[in-house]
Amino acid sequence: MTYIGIIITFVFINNFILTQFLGLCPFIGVSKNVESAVGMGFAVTFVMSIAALATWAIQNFILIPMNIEFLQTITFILMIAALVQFVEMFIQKSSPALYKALGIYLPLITTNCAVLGIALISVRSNYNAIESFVAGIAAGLGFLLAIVLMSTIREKLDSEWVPAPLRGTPIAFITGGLMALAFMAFDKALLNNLIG
Amino acid sequence: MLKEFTKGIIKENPVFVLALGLCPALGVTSKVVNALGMGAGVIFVLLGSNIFVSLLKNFIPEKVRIPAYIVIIASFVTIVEMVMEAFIPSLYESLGVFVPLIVVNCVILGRAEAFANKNTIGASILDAFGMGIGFTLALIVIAFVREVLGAGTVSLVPIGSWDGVITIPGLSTSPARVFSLAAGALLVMGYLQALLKWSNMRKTEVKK
Amino acid sequence: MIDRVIYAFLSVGILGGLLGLALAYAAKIFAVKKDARVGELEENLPGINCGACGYPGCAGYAEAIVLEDAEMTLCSPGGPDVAAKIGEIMGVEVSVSGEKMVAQVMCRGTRETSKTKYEYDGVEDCNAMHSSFGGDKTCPYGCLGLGSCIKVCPVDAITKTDAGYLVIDRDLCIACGKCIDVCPTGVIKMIPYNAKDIVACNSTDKGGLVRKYCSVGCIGCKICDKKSPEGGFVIENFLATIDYSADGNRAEAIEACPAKCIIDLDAVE
Amino acid sequence: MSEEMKLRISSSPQIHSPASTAKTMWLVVLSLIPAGIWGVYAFGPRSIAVLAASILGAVASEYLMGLMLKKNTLRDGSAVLTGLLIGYNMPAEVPIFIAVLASVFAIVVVKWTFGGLGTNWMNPALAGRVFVFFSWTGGMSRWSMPHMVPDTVSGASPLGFLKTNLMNFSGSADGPMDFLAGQNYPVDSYMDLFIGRIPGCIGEVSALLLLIGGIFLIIVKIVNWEIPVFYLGSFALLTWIFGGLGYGNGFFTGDILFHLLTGGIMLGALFMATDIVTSPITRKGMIIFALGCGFLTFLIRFYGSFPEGVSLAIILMNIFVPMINRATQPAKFGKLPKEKKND
Amino acid sequence: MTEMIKTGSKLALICAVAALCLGAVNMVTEPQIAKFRAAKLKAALEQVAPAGTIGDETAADDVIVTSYYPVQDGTSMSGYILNLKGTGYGGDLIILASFTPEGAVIGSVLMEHDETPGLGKEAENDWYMEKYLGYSGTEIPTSKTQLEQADLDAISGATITYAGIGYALAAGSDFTVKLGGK
Repeated sequence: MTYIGIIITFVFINNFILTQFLGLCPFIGVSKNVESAVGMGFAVTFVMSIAALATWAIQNFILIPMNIEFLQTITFILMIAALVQFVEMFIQKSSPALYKALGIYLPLITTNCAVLGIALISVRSNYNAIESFVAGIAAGLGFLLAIVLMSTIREKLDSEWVPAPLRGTPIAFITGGLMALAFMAFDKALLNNLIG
Repeated sequence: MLKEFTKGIIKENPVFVLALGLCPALGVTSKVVNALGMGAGVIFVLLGSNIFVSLLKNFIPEKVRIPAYIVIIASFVTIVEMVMEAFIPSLYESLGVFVPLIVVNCVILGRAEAFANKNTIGASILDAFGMGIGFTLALIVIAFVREVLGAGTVSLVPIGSWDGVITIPGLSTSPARVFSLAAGALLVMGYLQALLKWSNMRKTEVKK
Repeated sequence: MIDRVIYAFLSVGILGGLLGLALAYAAKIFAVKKDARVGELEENLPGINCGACGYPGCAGYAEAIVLEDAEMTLCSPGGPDVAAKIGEIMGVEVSVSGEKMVAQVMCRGTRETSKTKYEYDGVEDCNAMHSSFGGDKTCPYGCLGLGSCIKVCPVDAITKTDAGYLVIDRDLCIACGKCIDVCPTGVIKMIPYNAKDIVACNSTDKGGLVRKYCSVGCIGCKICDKKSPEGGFVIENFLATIDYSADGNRAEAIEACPAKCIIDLDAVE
Repeated sequence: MSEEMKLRISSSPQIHSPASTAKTMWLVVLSLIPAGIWGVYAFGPRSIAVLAASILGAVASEYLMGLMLKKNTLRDGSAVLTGLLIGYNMPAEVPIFIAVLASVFAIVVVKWTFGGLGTNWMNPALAGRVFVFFSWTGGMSRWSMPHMVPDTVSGASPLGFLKTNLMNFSGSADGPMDFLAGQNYPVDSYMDLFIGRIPGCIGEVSALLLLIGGIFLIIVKIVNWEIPVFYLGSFALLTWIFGGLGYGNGFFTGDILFHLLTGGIMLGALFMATDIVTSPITRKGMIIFALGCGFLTFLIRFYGSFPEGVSLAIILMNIFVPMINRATQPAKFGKLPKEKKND
Repeated sequence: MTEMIKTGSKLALICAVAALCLGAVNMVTEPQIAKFRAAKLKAALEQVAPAGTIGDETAADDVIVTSYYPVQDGTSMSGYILNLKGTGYGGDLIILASFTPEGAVIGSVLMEHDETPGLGKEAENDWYMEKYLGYSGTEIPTSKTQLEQADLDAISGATITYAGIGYALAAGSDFTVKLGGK
């Protein structure tokens, strides 16, 4: 599969949030305003691309040669947790400005299932190193797209008369649901017809 | 003491109130039986990780706290995964990618962080049960609504010759399929949350 | 079979060890001297991230106090207790004005009691309406009643009564000031939490004019001051206000006010 | 007091149209009626039942929601319009319950959940249609031929027929018309398409009458010309460039006329994409929005798995509207709070 | 320095012990999982197989056919079972199908898929697959228009899945014919 195919797949067709239910907690939690949504989106994209690469290395250099694939979950998540913490410390030291913009979202990413999700999906799809990396970036961009769109809609809704019981997270979910309904336009067949 | 147990079920319900663990709450809830399986898995993992974290809270160094917790959680998840695949393969197939993702279920890490590493084993066990049951109940409610609307069936655990599926006449022939898909899951979740919020609002109004 | 268990033991153990070492090492070389006081401050701030202090959330405010010498009394939801605590942590005596303040809408005029200039048919938003000739009410100072403040209130303290005017629940209000910022007519004011009575009018027009457009507006007749001299009524620009440092009984003034715009808050709620 | 006539004023975010909401809505309904009459004439009395069911469903939901939230909004006509548009987007053979549920979903979930007219961000009628399309795809794909077409092949709309048959087509054809003729599909001329002698949804088949209604709305300044023109224009351009590829022909051979006259694109571009509430507020924003709709309609119709694409394209672009507004808003709106602090 | 080593070794210890436990559990569950998988494959093979004994799996060099099993009835070839990978609406369709040496479909089972519940997912059922049986080569239906009205209603809306299975089976049929009676 070409890189373009991978990108279209993860940004539109298998958008992590709108079709795969991965990364919903930050999607609902950090989409109240556009600035933080953008920050979170880029932070996730960054971590996902590195994580996809790192876990690919673990899978191919450790787990497969030793025939211990059953340790996939534990090694992947260990790697991701350490990576997130490492990235956080590194950015904090090297670029305080970037840290201010992204930093507060970084700890949230450890428990973002989207990161582990992309690692597992890349492995299951037998991607090579570069494909994994591209898939990580693409899935991150898909997350970025969804969360930024969501935040623009929520900012609009902030100035509207949403009935009281629905205000806050309920309306965010319903908004997400309608977005997902529209995103059903993108499917595997579309990709096949475009590239196939 | 009992409070640690009951708070997770309604007042601090992890899914509806704390909005944690949303991915599995929506991902696996197209069938009630999946919700039951996922709930059981989460209770087991939550129990195991809460016990170990509260036991090891003084042993684990601060700098590697998160990696250490997550390794403990991941071990329990892997055990669940392997046992499920070996002994309940049909359930394993329908839960699919979501079993390993129990690892990143924020409910579990959240409880380890916020509760187990500050409390005794006893309290942690109660907390795990309460949160786990609250999580499972929430999943069952979501799954029930989604399955009835989206497939016109209610699938429970198969017993003996009965396959465990209750078919609702009329609905099952032309169900609103959207509810079994991603869009419907998000909609159902939103309305259920709003319902809970509405009933809470009414309660406080009555008190006034 | 057993060899795989050994592989597992060794590889994951080594991986964990390496990562642990790396993290410990990284923590050392990347160590940023973080003032311990920031964390301590964060713990003592209310944590509702309302933004009333003007900084991005409680964490941002905590950092600003330590690094940028921000004012220590900016946290209005926390009130004097938190300010005192902040002072304690920073080792400075903080003088606080003392009283907890809450917001209140200084108008009880509805479409029934106040004349309107035109029929509004637009978005239900006070600022949108205000941009067309200052709102549909002839009174330019009153509450427009479309509830933009209700929408911005982070704690749902503002409600619209069945009669059509807005009230703020003082027990819920956290004094974040967002409603005051959003209100186009400036009819929402801060009053002390303990304030029992308000003059529910914001109009500084002359009495005769006020009487023409609103039946519950203050006309500046000074009867209140005469009836309850200890009530702290101050009449300026044809509008009575209450100086809450005076604590006299205002029952007689409430009784005597011709427009009935002096409101006993406890009686209303 | 009350007998004195008062000036009606609407505030700035509704700069599209100075007329009052109710008048706008009823005028749109009026301009839609000719196309509907053609639909009823073409597909017979059953289409009346479908239209009635969808309108009643919408009005009843609007009434109940109004009761719950204490707002009486029946007279503004928006519910009738939503119901009518939903009915127009249904095949005449659709099971009645589908038409009703589409309206209920549109009014309850898409509109009132967000607070009623003016607060929804997605076009209710289209979202309702998409909801039932994905829920009951079978029921939503039951077409019948207009009664004046002698041939009684039941089955597909022209676009649906193309979609299913072009996939395993190995011969060559000049374009869609030639292809349909080759497969014995009973459409002879562009005139059939233009007048509406083809199977399709009740209100979408008569391109002619829709066009008349749409031009009327543009003349009375209820809809701006930018959205329909740029929508249809970008779609036509893309169709012309890439539309011929599926028939084994080269670039720049697409059949623009065929694709503009079939499916719901006329209805969509003139009446749905132009919805005041869910389209951008600035001229620049509208153009971006319309170009997006054109591109997505093209993408879904030619490469997606659905024969149509109009409704999905428009609701997809609805998602982007707040972002487009944000990017194209005149500074005045964005800076409102700051200005206020000064005075 | 000692602090660092202490931290590292503590994490190492936790990880190693966790891995050890997992290894132990894996020793118990793995044979069970393998047994189940083999049983599932066997059941599927038996469901589609023509009369005869099923031979060993052979990898195939084909886009759609991933591997095949020859089926021998006594001395004559009674057919082949093919592992097919078609493209459906939601992703790959893994199909196990058997053919006569002449290329006609004998049996077919959808093993793995990602199709929409209620639409393409119906292909899991036997009645769905029956619509392909007995055909060979280009006769295998790939479009709804090749079906009777009654059948059409049953699969309505799942055009892509239907065509996906059809094309995969057609490719399988060609492949079998190429293998011939070998």
